[in-house]
Formats: sequence, structure tokens, C-alpha cells
Amino acid sequence: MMDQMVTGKTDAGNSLRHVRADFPILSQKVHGKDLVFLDSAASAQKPRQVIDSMADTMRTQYANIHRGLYWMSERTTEAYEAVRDQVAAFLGAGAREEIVFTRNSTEAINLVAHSYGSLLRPGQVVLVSEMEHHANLVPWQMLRERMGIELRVTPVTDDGALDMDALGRNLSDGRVALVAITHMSNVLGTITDARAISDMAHAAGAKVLFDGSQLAVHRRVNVRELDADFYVVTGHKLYGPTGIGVLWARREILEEMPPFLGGGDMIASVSFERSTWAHVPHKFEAGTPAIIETIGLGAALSYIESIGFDRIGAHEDALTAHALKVLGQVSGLKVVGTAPQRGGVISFTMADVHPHDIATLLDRNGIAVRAGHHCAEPLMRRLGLSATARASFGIYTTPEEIDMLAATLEQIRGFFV
Amino acid sequence: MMDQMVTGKTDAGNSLRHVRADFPILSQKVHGKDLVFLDSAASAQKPRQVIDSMADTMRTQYANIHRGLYWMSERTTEAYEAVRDQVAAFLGAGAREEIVFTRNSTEAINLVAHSYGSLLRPGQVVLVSEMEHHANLVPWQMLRERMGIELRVTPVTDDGALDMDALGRNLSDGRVALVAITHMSNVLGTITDARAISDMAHAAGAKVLFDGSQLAVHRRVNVRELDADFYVVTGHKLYGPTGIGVLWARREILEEMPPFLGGGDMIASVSFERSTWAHVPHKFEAGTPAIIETIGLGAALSYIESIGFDRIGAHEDALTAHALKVLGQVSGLKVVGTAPQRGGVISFTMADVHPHDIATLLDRNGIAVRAGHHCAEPLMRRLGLSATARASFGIYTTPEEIDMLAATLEQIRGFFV
Amino acid sequence: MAQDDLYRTVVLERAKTPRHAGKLDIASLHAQGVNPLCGDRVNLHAQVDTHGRIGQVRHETRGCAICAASADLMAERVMGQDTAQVKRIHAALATAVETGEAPDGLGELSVFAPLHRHRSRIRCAMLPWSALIDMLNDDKDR
Amino acid sequence: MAQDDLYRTVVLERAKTPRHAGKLDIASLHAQGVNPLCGDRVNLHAQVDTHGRIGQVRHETRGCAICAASADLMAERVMGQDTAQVKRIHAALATAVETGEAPDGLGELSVFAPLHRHRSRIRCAMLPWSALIDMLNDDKDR
Ligand SMILES: Cc1ncc(COP(=O)(O)O)c(C=O)c1O
Ligand SMILES: Cc1ncc(COP(=O)(O)O)c(C=O)c1O
Repeated sequence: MMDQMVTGKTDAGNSLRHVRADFPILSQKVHGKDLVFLDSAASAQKPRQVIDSMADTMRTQYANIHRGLYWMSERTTEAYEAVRDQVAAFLGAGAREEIVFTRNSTEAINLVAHSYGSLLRPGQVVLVSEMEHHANLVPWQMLRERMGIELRVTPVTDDGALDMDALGRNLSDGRVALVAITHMSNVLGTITDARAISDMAHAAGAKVLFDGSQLAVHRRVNVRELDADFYVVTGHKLYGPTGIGVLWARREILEEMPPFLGGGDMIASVSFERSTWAHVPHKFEAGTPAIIETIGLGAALSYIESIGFDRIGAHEDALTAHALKVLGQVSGLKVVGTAPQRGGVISFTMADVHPHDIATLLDRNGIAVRAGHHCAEPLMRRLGLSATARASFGIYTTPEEIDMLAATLEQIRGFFV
Repeated sequence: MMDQMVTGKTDAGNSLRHVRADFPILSQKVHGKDLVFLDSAASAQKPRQVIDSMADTMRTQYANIHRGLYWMSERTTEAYEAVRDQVAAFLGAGAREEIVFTRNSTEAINLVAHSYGSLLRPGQVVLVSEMEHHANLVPWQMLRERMGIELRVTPVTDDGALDMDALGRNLSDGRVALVAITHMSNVLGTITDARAISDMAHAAGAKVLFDGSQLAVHRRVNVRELDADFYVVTGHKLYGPTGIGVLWARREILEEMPPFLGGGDMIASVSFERSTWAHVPHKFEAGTPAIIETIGLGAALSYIESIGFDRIGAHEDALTAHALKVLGQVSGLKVVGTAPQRGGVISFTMADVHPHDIATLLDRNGIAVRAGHHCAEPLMRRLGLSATARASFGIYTTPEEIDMLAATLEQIRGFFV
Repeated sequence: MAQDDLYRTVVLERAKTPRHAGKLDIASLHAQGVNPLCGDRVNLHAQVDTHGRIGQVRHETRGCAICAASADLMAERVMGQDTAQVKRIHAALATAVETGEAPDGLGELSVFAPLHRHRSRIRCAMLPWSALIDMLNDDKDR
Repeated sequence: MAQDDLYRTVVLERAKTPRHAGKLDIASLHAQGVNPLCGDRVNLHAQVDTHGRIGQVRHETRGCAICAASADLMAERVMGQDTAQVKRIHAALATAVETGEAPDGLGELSVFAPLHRHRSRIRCAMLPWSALIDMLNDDKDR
């Protein structure tokens, strides 16, 4: 392990070491060991900038928004709405009105499935891929039940890339209304070629939704450059709070979509006979929103921007390359997903050792990884696996942590053979 | 004003003065004046216990829940699930499985309207009242569009109580499937006789949903004693965070209901052909929930319980009596809503002064009240008003604050005549 | 109590005893402005000549003092102005309420500048103006 | 690395080389236990006499070491026991994994007590037992 440690210490994977001080949780101990947190793909840890912004909001500046005619409410409204501008800029959206706040990616996709989905006709097709998270699969299955649409699946290749030829064939009958595909797999780490998918979808007359839950924390997203129609992200994977996510959609599509949830703030006027809806995006934000969490998300985006995606990308690419190398040297370890375009999410199996035992034994050493089907059962079936272990990286991850992972895995394996 | 101040200082309304120290925001200044926050019905302020519990979670104990096989995730899962027990006890629920976490009351009601609503048949009736918040009205209008049900309205009497005779008549044709009525009006302060409503609804073969958004912070709720079928509350009015609400429903009803949102965590198994659902309540909690906020809600409920509803009720009853007295003495002021059963939410108008001007001028003096239609347009129409001003109280409200309100209103009125 | 510089005498007076309230016997144009958020409502009646120059304006306002005073001061101010001039005044007022600084030539309308500290009330002052401009634009389209 | 007292030799050995894996030629009862959350799966085959007393038990387990070892130790332990006795052992095991304290008489099964510090893995150890008890209950119902 020694020269890997040295490699780690000198390579680019180290350049963000200073950010660790911003994450208080990283100095916690687990089972008496320093926490090595390698489960950022499930949910990222929170920097003090986010924690403080939420606490400060509650301590000094909080009131319900949008309808208060007093200073506290006006200021809270401004702070909330300012995050809409921030998210619009973060995603490269054309207008702030295109940003709808939701609880998480899951709700964002369900919103599209319910609202945009209600405009589809029986026989039209929603096209997903074999590597979708359940969040981008089950809502379309439920739409199939409600509306009689067809759900079509584009396979992944053996190395875990999206099969672009099959995608083309799936689009060829012109019945596909919506392509809903992940921008980065939470199991394989595969990054899909979103722009190419958009072009193919649009050429076939379909709209396209990208599940950016995993990608948006690793690479700069520009929805206009991707020529997307819908894009979803989730705050808690972006170093932000839980309870806040984002749906971006083209304004003209949002305007055509009926509301999803009814209640306060999404109406223009209400009478028992008939109600009319507020303009977008408010039409889609019924009730008191996650005000404090939205402000926290704003702090998270500012934090990410203050580091910059250039450095984040370089750091994570270096980490991923390093991890693929050192994990590849662990006996019996097999990396699952080897597509050329990939990010810092690495699934693996280890001969003779069940992923659950791997996770528990790593945990005893302070190392947190995920093990299971990662909410992607159909992909697991395609891979012929019931579970994998998965290590995933964030801006605070260091090469030494990856070396510790590899060394500990080697020992665990020794245990079982 | 002087002897009102003295009255205030000696009456029971004073007994919770010590809790003010728990709310950091109360020492803020607004336009150079001490903040007098009289808009708790829109959203309550947060005690440090809640702020700290959220910050501590993010600082020392955070990971995504339910599927992590490592210590951080296990502990966060336990903290999250412990709040389910806490909420079950808080509402007097029969079982923890009856507690579904949502974003807010609005989403809870929409969940029922979508899921339970999909089991209704055209021609069946949902019965609301004339004093519903839009959150308990618009979802049923949208259900009417989707399903062809009938929406029926029970009027309020002139003093702002629910017209129980009319309720009886509305139930008499046996077509009502669901009665959905507020437990406390956010405009009139009226507390409805939930147990009597349940009995009438059940006798007519209908289920009953109570919107407890306003009530649950003022009085102890026991859903079994009320014989309710559905009950909703919202965290941010309970001194808790935004982004978290609760649907309680009888277990057998939840089990019969189809899921609402699809995604991770709500499934038992997923394949492209067919997915099966998790047990209640997880069937209704798709995706990463508002973990940090749920833990914050737990801290809020602990805080409320540590004070106790006996003291909260006594404090707020004394405040309300005091407020009705001193506001009644302001020239030209008319209290809107004088039902005998009422809580600390007081709407009023003042001859010659528009509610918006009242709110702005009060704000210049540090006093935060709400003005507008309070998301209850049909009620406003019934009352022949376009807006009211509204002062509402929390555990931190003092009689002196109410005296300040009354004195400032008197001066504002002097301004306009 | 803190006297608010927003509610200066002129605002209160115009709200209480408007000088340009009511209808016009011969009005060529009518418009309604509604703020669904608060229920404020302004009905405008105006005489506009064939060159697009405004003659008399009357308003019927149901709303708060800010909205009522704004409608009344507007009716006075736009008399004799054409659409381009109205738009310039509207823009100057918008700047004033956003920044708190009244641009030169805003005149009596600068009483609304303190709205920049009451942002939720800005739309109250702007409602009559949006209704007027919509009316003039519609007229041109015809 | 921290050697884990959960993965004691007995657990690892039983997982690697189970003594009671496989099927039975003449089995009167069969059951399957599945944990949908992780995909663990146990097939049980048992001989149960007319008095409800268990003869041989064999298991086919696809799962983690905890689950596999638990199935194998269970098969050994329940031989000759009736339903009531099985339930008592099951309850003792449940107490052990909840509290970390092994009740008297739990014997070798006390190797699972450290699960109380790995709560998400408790169900791995309990899966074979739930399947067995479901099987015995079903048998009684018939
Ligand atoms: C009576 C009533 N119902 C429902 C709601 C909606 O609550 P939320 O916005 O938290 O969903 C409110 C609060 O605004 C309310 O007062
Ligand atoms: C690719 C992908 N899509 C969707 C989701 C769902 O995100 P959330 O649970 O925040 O809604 C996740 C995260 O679990 C994910 O990795």
C-alpha cells in the first residue's frame, strides 16, 4: 500500500484537502476510528456554510413567505426567491421561472409523471434505460397503470454504457413522447452523453428528461447546452439540506402543464366553482415550501461555486483514477461498470464475500460504503447480481481514504478465504 | 393603555414568559424596534432546541437512511424513525405505521386526494366547509376534475362557527364519501367540534379528515378520541422546521390506499414488468425524505411536550381573552369571527383603514401581523370582505405585546380619520 | 409610534378624499387592474384623442391607501401626456420604488419612494400604472 | 484492522462450509424466506413428525455470512425441538441481538449478540428463523 499512499499524497486528488475543515462531521469517530465517509452518492455531508445559513435563518430571519406584508416576511421571501435565481444560474436555465422547488429528485420526476404525464395519450411511449434508479422508473410504471402508455427500456452494454444503437432503434417508430434517462448512474458511475441523447430524442419528436441527481454535484450542468427539456436534481447530494430538490423545465412546457398539488400559493383565485392557477413556477409550489432548506441549498450552491467545477472535476477525476487502480489490485475484487465516461461512484464485488459483510466489516473500521441494490433492481438483474458494494466520492474525499479502503478490503478478503 | 398593561402583567397570559429566551429571533430588531411577532398562525418561530438539533445532526450524525449498513446511517435511521413514534404518541395514534411524513399539510391532503381519492367513484361526494384553507379545498376541486366526484360545501354561521344543522343536511343523502374539515380556522380562530363531526360523518357512512394545521399547536390532539380517519399537521407551525408535515390515517385505510409517489424506499421489489410496494407507512414515502427536518420536528414536539398542553392552553386562552378585550376597545375595530369555541387567531378590520395599510404601519413599529385573504378566498367572499388583518399567538406571545398592538392600532386609526 | 414617511399627508389625503375618483360621461377607453393576491381593484376611465394623447382620467379604486393615492396622483399626472410620456413616468416611478431614490422630474410621485423598504407593497402603487399602460397598448393594437 | 467479534470463527466457518446445507430426500415441509431489501434468500426443508417435532433440517442459503451462518446453526439447534421450543429459542435470539446480552441457554447462537451494534444486519440473522416459524405455523393451521 505504501507507494499508493505516496502517489495519493502527491497527485491532484489532494488539491481540495483544505475543504475538509468545512465539514464538521469528518472529525467524528465511528467505532473508535476516524470516519472515512465513502457514501456521498447516497447523500453528501454538509459544510458549516450550509449548517450556519440554516441556523442563522431560524435565529435571525424567519417568517412565512410570499404573503407577509412585514419586513421579516419580505426578507425571507427575498432570500428564498434569490435561491431560484441562483439555481437558474447553476443549471444554465433560461429564466428563473423555469425553476420549480420540490422535496427531492423523486418528487420532481413524479411531478413530471403526473402533470406532463396527464397530457400523454394511451400508446405513447416513455423510454427509460436499464440503469435507472427506481425514482426514474416507478413513476413511469405508475403512469402506465393510470394512462395506458407504454414503458420501453434501452439496455446498457456490458461495460455499463448506454447502448446508443438500441436507443436509436427504440426511438425509430416515432411513438416515444418522452425519453427519461439518468445523466449519471448511481451504480456504475457511467456518465451518459446527454447532448447526443437530446438530439436523438428531438429528431424523433420526443422530449427528454435527465435525472441529474448524481451528475450535478460532479460536473457543471448547462441545460441549454444539453438541449434538455426537463432536468432534476436533489439538494442533499449537492452538500445541501434534505427536503429540497429542483425540477427545471422549459418555460413553455411548464406553462402547458396542469398543476400537480393544489393549495395555497399556487392559485390566482379560488371559488368553490372554479379556481385559476398562478403563473409558473408558483403553479407547481403548493403550500408552505421548504423555506429554510431552500436557503440552505443556496448556501450549498454558493459553496460549490466558490470551489468551482474545474477544481471539483480535476479532484474527482484524479480520485477516481486512483481508486480504479488501487481497487483493481485487491484480490478477488471486480469493479462493476467500466464505461469510458464515468465519475466517482464505484461499485464492486469481491469473490467469496457478500457485499453486506463487506459493508459491515468496513464500518467496524470507520469506513462507510453502501451495499445493496442501490435502488436499481432491474440493473442488478441485468448484471446478474443481487447486490454490490459501492464507494463514492465527494470534494472532501482524499486518496488516503481510498488507500485505506483498498487495504481494509484486502484484509477482509483474507478473512473469508 | 396603562391598566391593560397591568392586567397583562398579572394574568395567566404571563406564565410562559421564560420560554421567550428559547427563541433567539425574538431579540431581533425590525425597523429599529423590538420585534413583536404576531404571525405564528402563518408559521411559528423556532426554539434553539430545534435549531440545535438540526445543526447537531448535520455536524455529528448524518447519512442517508434505511439502506445504509454502517453506523452513521443506522443511527440516523433510528433518529428518524424515533420521530415516527414520537408523532404517533403526540397525535394519540394507534400505531407508528399510521404516521406518514410529508412536506407539509398541503402535501398530506393532496396525498389523500390522489390516493384515497382514486378509490372514489363518480357521483360520490367530498364535503368541505366554507372556512377551509385553500389547502383543504383545491385538492378536492382537482379531484373533481379527475374523477367526477361532487364537491359539497357546509356553510358557517354568522359568528363563524360551522353550521352543524347544515352539515347534517349535507350528509343526509348518504352519498358523502369523505368529510374534510378544518379543526381550527386560520382566519376566524374557530375550533370545530371534531368528535361531533366524526360521529355524524360515520353515521352517514362517510370517512372524516381533519385539517389540524392550526389546532395541533394549541391543543392536545387525540385522533382516536376524535374518532378521525385522517388527520394532517404541518411542522413549521409546530415550532418545527419547514419541509416536514404529517399525515395520520387509520392503518387499514392506509393499507387499502395505492401509493402516491413512486421511487426508492416505497417499493418491495421492482422489475420493468411489475413492482410491488413496501408496507405502510413506507409505501407513501418515496425517495430520500426530509431527514434533518424530521429530526427537527422531533425536537419541536419534545419542546412542546416539555411545556405541556395544559400550560399552553391556559396561556393562550388567557392571551386570547385579553386580546379580544383590548382589541374590542380600539375605535372602529371589528373582530371577524366570534364563535364561542376559538383559539388565539384573531382577524379584524378597522373602519377606513385597509388591512394592508394596517400591516405596513404596524411593521414600521416592529409588529408583524398578516393581512390579506389568508388563503381562504371563499370564506372572505362569505364574509363580504376582500381582506382582514390577523394577529395570532404562540407560546412566546405576551400580554404586553397585545397591548402594544392595540395601542398602535389606535394611533394608526387616528392617522386615517 | 413611528410615523411612516410612506404615509405622508399627500398619500393619506389622496386616499381619503381623491380628486379624480369616479367615472367619465364620455370616456373612450376603460381598463381594469386587479391584484389577485390582495384583491385590490382599479377601474380606469379615460379620454384619449386620436393622437393618443390623454385627456381626462377617472378611477374607481377599491384597495389600500397606497393603491388609491397612486391611482389619484396618476390621474392627475398623466393628463395631456401621450403613451411614450406615460411610459417614461412609469419607468421613473418603478426606479424610485426599487431604489428609494426619486429620479429628477418625478415630482409628487416621489412620495412612493419609501416603498423600497416595503417591497411587498410596491405592487399596490404600480397597479394603476400597469392597468393604464395595458389600456394604452391595447388602444394602439386596435 | 479491527477484527470484528461478530465475524467470529464459528460464523465464518459455518458460512464457508455449512454442515446442514442442501435438500432432504424426504422432507415434509418446505419454506422460503426472502429479504426483499437485500435479496437474501433461504430455502428450508424439514422433516416434522405428527407431534410437530422437528427431525432434520436442511437449508439452501443465498446471502451474507450472517444469514448463512444463522441458517446453519439454526438447522443444528432445532433438531428434535417442537414449535414451542423453537419459538423460545427464537425469542432468546431476538433478545440477544437487540440488547447485546445473550440470555442463558442460548448457547452457540450467542455469537450473534454483537449484532446489537449493527442494527441494520439483525434481519440477516433472523431471516432463517422467521421462515422456520412461518413454516411451523402454516403446518399447524393445516
Ligand atoms: C388551516 C390550514 N390548513 C392548511 C394550511 C397549509 O399548511 P402548509 O402550508 O404548511 O401546507 C394552513 C397554513 O397555511 C392552514 O392554516
Ligand atoms: C440516479 C438517482 N436518481 C434519483 C435519486 C433519488 O434522489 P432522492 O432520493 O433525493 O429523490 C438518486 C438518489 O438516491 C439517484 O442516485
